[in-house]
Amino acid sequence: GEPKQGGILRMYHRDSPGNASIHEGATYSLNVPFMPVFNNLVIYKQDEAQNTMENIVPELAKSWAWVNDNKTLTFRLRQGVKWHDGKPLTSADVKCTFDMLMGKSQQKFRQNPRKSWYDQVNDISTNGDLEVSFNLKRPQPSLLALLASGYTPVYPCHVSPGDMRTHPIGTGPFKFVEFKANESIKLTRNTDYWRKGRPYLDGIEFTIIPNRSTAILAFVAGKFDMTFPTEVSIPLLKDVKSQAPNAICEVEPNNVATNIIVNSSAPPFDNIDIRKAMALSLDRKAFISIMFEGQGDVGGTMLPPPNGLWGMPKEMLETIPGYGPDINANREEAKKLMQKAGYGPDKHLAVKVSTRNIPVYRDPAVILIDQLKSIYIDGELDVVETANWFPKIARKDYMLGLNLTGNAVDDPDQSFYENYSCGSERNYTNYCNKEIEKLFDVQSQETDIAKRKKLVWDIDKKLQEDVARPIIFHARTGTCWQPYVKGVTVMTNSSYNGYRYEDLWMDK
Amino acid sequence: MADTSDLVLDVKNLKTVFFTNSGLFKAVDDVSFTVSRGETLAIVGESGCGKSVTALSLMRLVPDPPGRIVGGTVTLEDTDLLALSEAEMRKIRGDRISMIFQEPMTSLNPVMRIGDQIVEAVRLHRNLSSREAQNIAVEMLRLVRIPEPVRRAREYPHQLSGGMRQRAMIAMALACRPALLIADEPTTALDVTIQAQILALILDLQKELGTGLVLITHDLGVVAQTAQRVIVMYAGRKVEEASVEALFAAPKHPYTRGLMASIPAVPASGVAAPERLNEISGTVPSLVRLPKGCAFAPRCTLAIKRCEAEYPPLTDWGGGHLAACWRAAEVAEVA
Amino acid sequence: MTERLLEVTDLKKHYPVRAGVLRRQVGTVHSVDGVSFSLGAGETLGLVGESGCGKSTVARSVLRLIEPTSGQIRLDGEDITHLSKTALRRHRRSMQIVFQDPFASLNPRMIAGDIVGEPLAVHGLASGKALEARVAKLFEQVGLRPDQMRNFPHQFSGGQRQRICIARALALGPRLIVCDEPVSALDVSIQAQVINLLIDLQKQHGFSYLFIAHDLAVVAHISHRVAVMYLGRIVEIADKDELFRNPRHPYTQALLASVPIANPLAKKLAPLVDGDVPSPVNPPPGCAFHTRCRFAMERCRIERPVLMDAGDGHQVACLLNDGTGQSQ
Amino acid sequence: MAAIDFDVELRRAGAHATGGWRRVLFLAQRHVLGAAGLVIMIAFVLTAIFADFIARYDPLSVDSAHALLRPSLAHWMGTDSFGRDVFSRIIHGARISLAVGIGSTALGGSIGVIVGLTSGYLSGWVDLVFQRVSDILQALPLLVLALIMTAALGPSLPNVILAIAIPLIPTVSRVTRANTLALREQPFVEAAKSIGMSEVRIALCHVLPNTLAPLIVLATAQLGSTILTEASLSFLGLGIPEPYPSWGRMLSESSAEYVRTAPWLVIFPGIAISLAVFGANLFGDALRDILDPRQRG
Amino acid sequence: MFAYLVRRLFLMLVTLFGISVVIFFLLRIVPGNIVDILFAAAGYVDPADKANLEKELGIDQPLIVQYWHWISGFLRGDFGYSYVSEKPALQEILPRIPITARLAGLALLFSASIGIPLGVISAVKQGTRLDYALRVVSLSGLSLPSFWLGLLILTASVAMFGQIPIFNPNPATWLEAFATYAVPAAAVGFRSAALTMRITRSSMLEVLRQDYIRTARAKGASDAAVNYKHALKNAILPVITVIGIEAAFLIGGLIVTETVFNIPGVARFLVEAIRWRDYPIVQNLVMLIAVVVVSANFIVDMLYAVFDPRIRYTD
Ligand SMILES: Nc1ncnc2c1ncn2[C@@H]1O[C@H](COP(=O)(O)OP(=O)(O)OP(=O)(O)O)[C@@H](O)[C@H]1O
Ligand SMILES: Nc1ncnc2c1ncn2[C@@H]1O[C@H](COP(=O)(O)OP(=O)(O)OP(=O)(O)O)[C@@H](O)[C@H]1O
Ligand SMILES: [Mg+2]
Ligand SMILES: [Mg+2]
Repeated sequence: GEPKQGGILRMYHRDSPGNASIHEGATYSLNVPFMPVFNNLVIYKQDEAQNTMENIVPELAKSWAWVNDNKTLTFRLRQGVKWHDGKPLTSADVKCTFDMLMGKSQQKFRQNPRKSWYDQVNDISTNGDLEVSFNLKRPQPSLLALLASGYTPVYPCHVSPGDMRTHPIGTGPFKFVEFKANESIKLTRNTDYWRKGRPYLDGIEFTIIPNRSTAILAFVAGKFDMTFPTEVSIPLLKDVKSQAPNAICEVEPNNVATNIIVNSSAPPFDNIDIRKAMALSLDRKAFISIMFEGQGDVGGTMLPPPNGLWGMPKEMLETIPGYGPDINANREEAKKLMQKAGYGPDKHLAVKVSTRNIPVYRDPAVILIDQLKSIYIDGELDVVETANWFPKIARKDYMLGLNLTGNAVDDPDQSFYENYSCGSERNYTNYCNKEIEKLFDVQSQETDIAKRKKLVWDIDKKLQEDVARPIIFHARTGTCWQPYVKGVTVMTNSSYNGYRYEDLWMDK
Repeated sequence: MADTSDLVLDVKNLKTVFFTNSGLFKAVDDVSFTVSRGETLAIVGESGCGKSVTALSLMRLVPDPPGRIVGGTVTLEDTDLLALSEAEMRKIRGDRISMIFQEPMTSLNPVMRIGDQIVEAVRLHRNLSSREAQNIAVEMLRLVRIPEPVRRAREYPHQLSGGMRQRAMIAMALACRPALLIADEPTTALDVTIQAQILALILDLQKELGTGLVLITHDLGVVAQTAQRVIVMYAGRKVEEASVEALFAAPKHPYTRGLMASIPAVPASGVAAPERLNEISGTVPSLVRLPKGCAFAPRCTLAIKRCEAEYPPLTDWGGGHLAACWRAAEVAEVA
Repeated sequence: MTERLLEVTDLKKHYPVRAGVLRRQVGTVHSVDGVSFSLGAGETLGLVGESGCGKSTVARSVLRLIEPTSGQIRLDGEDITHLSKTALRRHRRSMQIVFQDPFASLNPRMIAGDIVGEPLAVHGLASGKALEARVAKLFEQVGLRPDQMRNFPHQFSGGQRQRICIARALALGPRLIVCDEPVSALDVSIQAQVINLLIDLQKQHGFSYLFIAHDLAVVAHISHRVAVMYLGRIVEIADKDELFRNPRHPYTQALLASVPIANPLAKKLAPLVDGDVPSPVNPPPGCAFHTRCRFAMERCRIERPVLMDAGDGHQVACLLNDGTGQSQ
Repeated sequence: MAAIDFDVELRRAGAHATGGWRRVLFLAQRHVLGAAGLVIMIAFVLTAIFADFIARYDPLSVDSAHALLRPSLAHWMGTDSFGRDVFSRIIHGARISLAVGIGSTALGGSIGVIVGLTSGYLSGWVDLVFQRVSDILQALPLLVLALIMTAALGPSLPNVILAIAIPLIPTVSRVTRANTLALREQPFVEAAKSIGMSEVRIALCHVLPNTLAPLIVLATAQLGSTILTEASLSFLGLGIPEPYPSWGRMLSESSAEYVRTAPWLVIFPGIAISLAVFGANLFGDALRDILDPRQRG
Repeated sequence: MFAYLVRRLFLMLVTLFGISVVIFFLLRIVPGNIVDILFAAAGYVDPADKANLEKELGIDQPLIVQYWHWISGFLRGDFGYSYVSEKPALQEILPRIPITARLAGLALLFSASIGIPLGVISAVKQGTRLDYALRVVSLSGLSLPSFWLGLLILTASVAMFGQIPIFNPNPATWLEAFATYAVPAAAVGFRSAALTMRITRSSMLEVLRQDYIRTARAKGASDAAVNYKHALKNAILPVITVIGIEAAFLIGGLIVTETVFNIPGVARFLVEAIRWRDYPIVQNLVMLIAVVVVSANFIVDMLYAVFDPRIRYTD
């Protein structure tokens, strides 16, 4: 039917985000409730499931253009856009936002997790109130993809970062009303939204319910119109379907890769043979079958096709050691490598597998330990509190770590630089391979998509072969909503970008 | 023995058993006695011989579980108490038959005022307004010679001395002028001078009200000074019964005899004290494991084969002097 | 009996009373308020008095189980009132105590043999086989079978338990045994056994007893001399026969008159005193007994009588008849 | 007045139950609930001790091919999402629960006893300080304290034990102190003093053994409550971590996901916890009745 | 009375001071602080940013200084700012207190109104089937993990009524408002009702053995009069104490129950705050809880004095 105006969308939230400032967070606990408050310059089309370059549409920018040998990206801003506090949006706001992200302004974010996205940006220049340009050091076509992410809203200049953490002001379809920590987040319709007739909803209310069973029960009982996106696990999904057969549920990859961080700077994993043996021992299908009852993807760093744009084709993947279909053969080979390194049936290698004290981290670690048993490695689980996890990893106080890496944008630039470049803060393993790093730059500048894909595949393959940070699987999770909620699109190659919710409406 | 028409209480073949962790035993075994109007019957015996249980059985207050009255009749002024329903019994308790307990310290409710406790006793059986009952309570306290009864009535038990508490207990027990009063070691916890006061008081009141009195004690001195008739109990059984004079003059049961000889006498009393006290060797048997025959046999210097095999029946040795001993006739000579 | 084994002079024990809501000291319990007596070797001094008059407090103070407030305790001429704990340990061997409740005086978790042997072990006087032999001997002395050494207290009867207590007291070979109502908790028929035992032991070993009881007959039976206490003080002290034949203090007289005599033909009970014992907290001024005394005079309310000799070592604290009390 | 068949009644009342087994059997009859509790406790302890022999599979061995199987002959209590045999995990979980129960009780109990004894004995400022400290520990809700402790120490088996043990200290020390104070007044302690025994020796030989009975009762009850505390900690994400098969975590995690789809994952750990706690409580109750001298007939 | 009160209040203050020290330093020995957590969410650690943030939050200062800041603020009623939400801690804590208080009050009410009568019945009928049944029920109440009980209630109510009794900030009907508090209160109260019942039972049994009960019976008083007028009046004293102590336990139960029923009260908030190392919230909240617990015990002592004429305050 025709979209209808009205209604408040009730959703539960999986946990209380630390603050309300998207730029200061690296979790979609923040994106989901606060993305509706903002606008980007450009954005992935909200009704398309897959994020691609072609799907990027203007938002605050009316149009954009690559100029200056693809080294300058210029945006023309929409006119008459107002911040929620009534001030007009100007190019200065855009400059402010990105200067702050690059760490170039007076005002500082407390934390700035995506600073590296703008490594290639020299500066931002404005031309009048409605034009703004990103001046790059070298061409980087994927910058646009990064700018289209839900992680890249434009902030107002006149609101301090501190205020943005507690009371965000945006230009988006919904205005921030209140955020009660551990209790609720409330948004209300921005009646002054620049896009006429939008949003349909009168408001959105998130009730924070950290307890999953309570949350699902509440959804089933009709207390909520929608679950928290991508928070419904496969077993719970079955439960929802049995209890609320009318509910609509979708299971999609969320572009979160479960991987092993290997401390190759200290024994025993400084030995490439042992690293390789470990890679060979993995039975990825088993992981997927246990964690997702079969609904997960095997792949390299990049999310595999068809949902992922940049993942290696299956045939290529299987040539990587450890990805071959014959697990037993792999493990035989692994045992040989272990024996070469001096271990065997009588002499097991004892290792600690560190991970965070959250089921999605812990469960695969348990499986990993079990699989390592087959190649003379006795793993011991070392569960670390969230507070101590990063300090511990930073100290290199671990042997193996089981880690989850979420990719906000399905683009190699985002994942390669962030996770594998020498010196990147999120390169936990300190993997550093100058040659590959050069290849990162090559692919980054490549404008021809097909060529770039080839390059990316090669890099990805090499990364896996080096056992820097072996990827175990790419997860899939579910999102459910009541049948009367219309216009929901669950994105299939990112779980960070699809929550503007201005097209959502309720058929009630 | 007093005239039967004057009987207040007639107990026949009373039997009370206990079921406990260490076994089942007969705490009161086939005990019979009578009490007449105005008469004092003393029950003596050592600790644990069943005196209190006998008393509680008369009141039908044996804690159940573990105890149970399993036989006999208790006739109070023509009513068989054991045949009554619990509700009917409640009407009689505290009205026609009442009891003073051993421990004045713990027998009063610590969180209720003395006066209120007496008032309760009165109002349970008399249809009186609370004011009238209050007056009676104060009157009773005055009767038991508590100074300043009006003030004391408003006090809590812990504010009273032991002697005063026992007086308050007596006031409460006599508030409805019962036909029978049972006093279970009313003075054991008190000092001699207070004991003398209390005993004198009880006897006075008994005379005044014509109440039948069952006085339980283990002190032969108290018996001698207060009772008209005496029952001696040993291990749950009545082993001897006689008038006070007869009993003290010539006890027929070796146990009674031993008991009398084993208590030292005050030099000034005129009773000559032996150099060495007479011992009853051995100890009081546990009720759970009683010997088959006479329970006293193991300690008895006169015991013969028969004593161990057969329990001696209670026999009248003349003048209503009952004793349960095969050799009662010889006791006087042998010992 | 010329040798004074124990000499107690002006013993006082006061407890603060933190009564009332204030928890402030509002008064003092004059538990023992100036008690003096002496005890010769091989002698038994009986101590009687109503409950709470301070008998046990005297007993405990003599043994220094509680610290007296003031006064002096001399054992064998040596002042032990202020000895340190270690110095006192030596003297513990000369004086022992037997308590009223034999069951509570025995550690329920120890076997009888260990209980009796403990004093020897503590003082390092014997160990191993020797200890066992000594204990067996002690058992025989008090009329217990040595094979009962393995039994726990609850497996004994009341009288036997008291025998164990006595055996423990005997273990160190004391010269003085303080008996704090040792037979009050026992059955009449058992009481005689214990009293006889105590007398026998005294004959054999020449102990001195400080014998406390509230039963006049028992005290009379066992003691050579008897002291009568009232409200923290000794009101009369004399040879047994003298005291019973010729009590001079009105309280002693009342006490004697109150004892029910096991003879229906003897005189009936005639309570000579009214009312209750006053509280030892802030006792009445003057003679503490004046509140209940038939002969109380104006003077008794003001003046506190002291123990005076009325002849033959018969001491009495009464203002009647020039301080010699009421003679019968 | 019902007639009584004495022989029958005597037998029923256990008059012959004098020694050894007879007495045990008799007590079992009198305290049916307690006996049931004891049986559960014994089963629980035996299970813990012989877990390796009873369990039919390795409780940690993951097998994706056999995940989420219903209970069957091969897997009596089914398998979990990792394909681990639930029965074997529950059997081994008994060991963990017992370790936590005994570990924390022993630790908290022994510290509590020492503190309580010292405090009861050395009245004065030591007592005052100890009293205040236990006031402090008691004013903090147990779970909050345990939460902070596990957060502080990190979730691991020893740390959970420690976290559960600490809140136990004030309880035990209070009981011990009260008993010590009461026992110090006992004639047998005075008797020990009168033979010249040193205070320390009196405390250890006479006072301590006599405070054990209430402590044993307390310890039994504690065994049950540790299991529950651990379960609550697990529920809050701070319980005993993988790979230990802790009942609390098994229950709290599967109840989030599998209540309806694989109920056996929830039912069996739930039963195990409740049964163990129930057994401990039943047994503790009966023990209290038996050890309480006032209730002895 | 006044001096006694002063003394008790002084002891309370000592205890509270001790608690403040314990909680403060306990939190400080916890490895990891708010900064680490914030950076964990961001997924990286930049030492310079970290130092900046520590400075901003004042956690780089010496502990003594931090303690002084906190405690002097607490006494002034200035609770500081939550590290996480950056709002005044008081403003975060205050609105949650009534929710938990209502819940706790209702739970205590539930516990007392169910536990005491059942305990009396069980004691009076000691040894009967009814007694056994009640004891078994109460014991099983104590044997269920509370979160499990809560989840069972939620699951059952969804399955049977299609409704879920979780917290509802603006209930439309009276029924909803009731369900909001009553169901979770019952879930917590069940446990403490079981406890109360057991205490009542054993206390009643103890009292029923007393001589004065026999005296009351000897007067001819009815069972009801004996049990309720004489026995319960005496037996209630230990029960009051236990209910007082339970106040502390209740907080533990509330943590779990508030989580299960998603109630935005202080108990769950405290757990979250501990997780976040949000010291201003944790410290102040724990202190508030301690104040409540300590005062509850104080009130119980006072009640004791009211109910028991024997009390003489001599301890
Ligand atoms: N409630 C009870 N439960 C079990 N046994 C009991 C109970 N009451 C009394 N008995 C037992 O019944 C027997 C008789 O007890 P009773 O109280 O009548 O003795 P008594 O002669 O009054 O002794 P005392 O002089 O010590 O008061 C004793 O063996 C006692 O242990
Ligand atoms: N530790 C104490 N604190 C305060 N008062 C005490 C203490 N010990 C004894 N008293 C008081 O001292 C007085 C004398 O007590 P004591 O025990 O010596 O009396 P007693 O003559 O042995 O009495 P009984 O015959 O009852 O054993 C009593 O009033 C008692 O209340
Ligand atoms: Mg009796
Ligand atoms: Mg005494």
